[in-house]
Amino acid sequence: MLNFVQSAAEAVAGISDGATVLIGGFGNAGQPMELITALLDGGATGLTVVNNNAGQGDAGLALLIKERRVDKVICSFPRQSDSWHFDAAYRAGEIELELVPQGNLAERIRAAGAGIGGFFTPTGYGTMLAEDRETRMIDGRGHVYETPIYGDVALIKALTADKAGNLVYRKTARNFGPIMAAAAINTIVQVGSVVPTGDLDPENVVTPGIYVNTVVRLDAPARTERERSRQ
Amino acid sequence: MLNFVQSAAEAVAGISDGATVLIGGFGNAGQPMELITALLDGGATGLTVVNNNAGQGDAGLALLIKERRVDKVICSFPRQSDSWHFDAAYRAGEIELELVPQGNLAERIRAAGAGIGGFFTPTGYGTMLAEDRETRMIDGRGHVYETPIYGDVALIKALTADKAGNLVYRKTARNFGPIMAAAAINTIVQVGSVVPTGDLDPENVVTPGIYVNTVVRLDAPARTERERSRQ
Amino acid sequence: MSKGLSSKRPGSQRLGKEQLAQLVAGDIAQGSFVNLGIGQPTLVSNYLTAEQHVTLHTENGMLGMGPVAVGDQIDEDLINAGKIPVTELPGASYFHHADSFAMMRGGHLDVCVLGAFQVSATGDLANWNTGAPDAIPAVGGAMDLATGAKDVYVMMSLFTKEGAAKLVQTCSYPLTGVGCVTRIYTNEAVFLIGPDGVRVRETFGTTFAELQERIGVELLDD
Amino acid sequence: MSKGLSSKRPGSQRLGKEQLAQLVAGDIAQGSFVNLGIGQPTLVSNYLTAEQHVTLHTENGMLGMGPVAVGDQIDEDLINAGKIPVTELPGASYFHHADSFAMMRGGHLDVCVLGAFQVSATGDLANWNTGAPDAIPAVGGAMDLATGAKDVYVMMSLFTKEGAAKLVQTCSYPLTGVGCVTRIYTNEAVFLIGPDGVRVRETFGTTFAELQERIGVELLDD
Repeated sequence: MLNFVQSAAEAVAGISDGATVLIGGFGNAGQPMELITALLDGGATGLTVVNNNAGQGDAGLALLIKERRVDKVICSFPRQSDSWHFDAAYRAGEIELELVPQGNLAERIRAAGAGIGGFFTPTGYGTMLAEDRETRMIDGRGHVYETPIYGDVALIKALTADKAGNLVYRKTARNFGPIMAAAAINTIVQVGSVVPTGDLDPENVVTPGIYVNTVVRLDAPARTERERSRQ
Repeated sequence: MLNFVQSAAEAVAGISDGATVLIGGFGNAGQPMELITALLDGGATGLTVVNNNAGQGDAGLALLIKERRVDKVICSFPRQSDSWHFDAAYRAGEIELELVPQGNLAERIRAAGAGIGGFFTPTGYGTMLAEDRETRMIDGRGHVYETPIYGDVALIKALTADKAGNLVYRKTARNFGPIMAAAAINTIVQVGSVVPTGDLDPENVVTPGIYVNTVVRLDAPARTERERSRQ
Repeated sequence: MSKGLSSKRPGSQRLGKEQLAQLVAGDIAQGSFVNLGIGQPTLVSNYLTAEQHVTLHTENGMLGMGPVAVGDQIDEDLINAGKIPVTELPGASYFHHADSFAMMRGGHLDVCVLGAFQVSATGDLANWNTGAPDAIPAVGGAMDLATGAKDVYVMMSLFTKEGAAKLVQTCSYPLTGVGCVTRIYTNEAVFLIGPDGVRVRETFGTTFAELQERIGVELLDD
Repeated sequence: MSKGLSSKRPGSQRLGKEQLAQLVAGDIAQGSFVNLGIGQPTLVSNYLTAEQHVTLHTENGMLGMGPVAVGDQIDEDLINAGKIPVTELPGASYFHHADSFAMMRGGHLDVCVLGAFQVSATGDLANWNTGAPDAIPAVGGAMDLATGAKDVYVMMSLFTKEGAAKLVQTCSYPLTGVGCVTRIYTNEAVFLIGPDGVRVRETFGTTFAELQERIGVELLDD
């Protein structure tokens, strides 16, 4: 059931300890920073987080990891110049890493939303990321067996929602949002604006409302300022 | 390489005998009738056709089947009140039928375009359509192994193309177009209008030009009249 | 859940198709996303109220489908899965066939209502093929609907014209899906299929005892 | 194919990075769809001409990517795979991550240009992990790019600072993809990898004989 709430804190209130949380965004584009911050403030722990990265700088996911609220990260690119909180947790053996090629990450999330039980892909075949994995030769080409990544919760960011929960995104901020919305039981979205049902052109809806559970409108944040001031 | 041609005949000129032809449309919506008619006129034979149906009435795919130019149909719903040409060919043993649940048909076409070598789906498990198929229990649920459906050619219909080959569709006429465009080596599109590059909003492009090879603009046909007069 | 029709009325009449459609419509929870199969299930849409906020899905690529189009509303590019011209409601969205079936197959539809030739005591559904040797088979989206929706409701007459029960121990017709049906709405009774067996929720113009006598499946009284 | 640089010039100089980028750019066929990896391959975009009509893909969800954004053009929602703000060209389109990687993995990109630690004689690529025991691994889209594009061009220096050849019989670093590289552009030569082996297309500031002496892979003269 779709509901509209007034704050990020309210939006994430139902997230339990031990939940698998899909977090959208690639770089800052599409990153639901306010929802992540609310998750941090809310106290849920023992989380599995699925994101392209493993946190940057001293904000959002990086702080969740710093505070040891994340037991496991499933991502494609944890190592960055400013991924120091992940790096420290990883080297201390206090976080589990499942490293997944980015296309497999996307396709596995898509599979979860689409009811696909598993699939074969050439990506990763013959590499150490496919060690101990089921493989199959298909038309003479090596393939690796990959399984869906389901979320208990998805935290994503979109540009606009209508009152039916339909979403549109902006430029490359679309990235993981649509597939994560479909892969999670409970999809929570922060948007810049909410418009009446009927204001979005049905041809241009990217995420239909069926995939959305909770919407919170947040004023466009002055993000860089905000992140800095948090420290 | 993208090219714009002046007639449906020119558009389909390169289709060879024995080709696998993906044909878009669900009912009349999105059906590239002029391209199918041109394929009929062009003479290619021994075709494998992938479509949701197996031809209706006395036009398009039904005529291709009537003239025994189709060796095999891969579809979900061949039997209709007006599928008499398919029915006759089938009962005469002169056409092969691969019957596929509609969702498997769509997902297999999508897999071909997306580089997926095969996938497991619950649809069809335990039914006669999965007899002699590989199955697997995944999380306690029976799944059937399905393989991609590649096309040598796709014939589809869109509303508008820009000069970069980007496409937008109209309402439920979108149906199989986007996935067939991605699954075929040679994608041929009939459109109602062609606009300058830059006129389509990049947020609303449904089929990016990378999937399109040939575009032909055809005046919106008075289809019903046309079909009747053909007989 | 059912509105306007009290349960266990052995003296009352068997339901007509419209009454049955009304009963199903009343049972659909507020805010549900629903796919109505071709034929009798389509009637359900006539009894959904605005207050229910039910969103209809059509597998040829649309959410937010409105009533059948009439007159000037008819648009060749806007049809339902039965290829009937329909209309669009505010909040609608369009998507391609793979996305549409992903929605269904990924378990996002709350309810799908289908017709049936037979349903088994464990919820197996047979609704696509009579198995006649000369028939040309056609399956469409039936198997995807049967396996994909969270709840599959079947609407059917309880008996064939020859008097054979269509609720059976094991389907003799070719299956559409295994263990997928959760409810059966018939002209004589509503059945709930669960892990413990087939439960009779309510009867129309008959009694539990009469039903049990005529149906070769062990029934549980509600 | 290569423009402005004649082949086999043993007396001429080794190529600098910009010259190498220019060489690669000139080799990309008109109308191609291309993904340029992070780092050195990005330089190629500076030498693509308008007449080439090359469309750039970025795996975070865009076709028709323009040059790096400067000043007022900078938009947090419009970045490339290296998370650098970029611009949008007419004819661009946006799509989600699964659609973007489907485009790559489905074999729709004509060329992808990547850096490398090592390439083997059979086109195996190692470019994501040095195998150092204390390193935190990160793969990003490298494996998808390596296995998905029709042609994978590698740009790299031919030798490490220690003088070891990076074109090797068998990669010692962990693989990114098997048998995927079709061309290697280096400061000293261009190599074509085909079913018959590794062919030297042209050399810069060196000779075929000198190369063969320094590289432990059997080379074919063009």
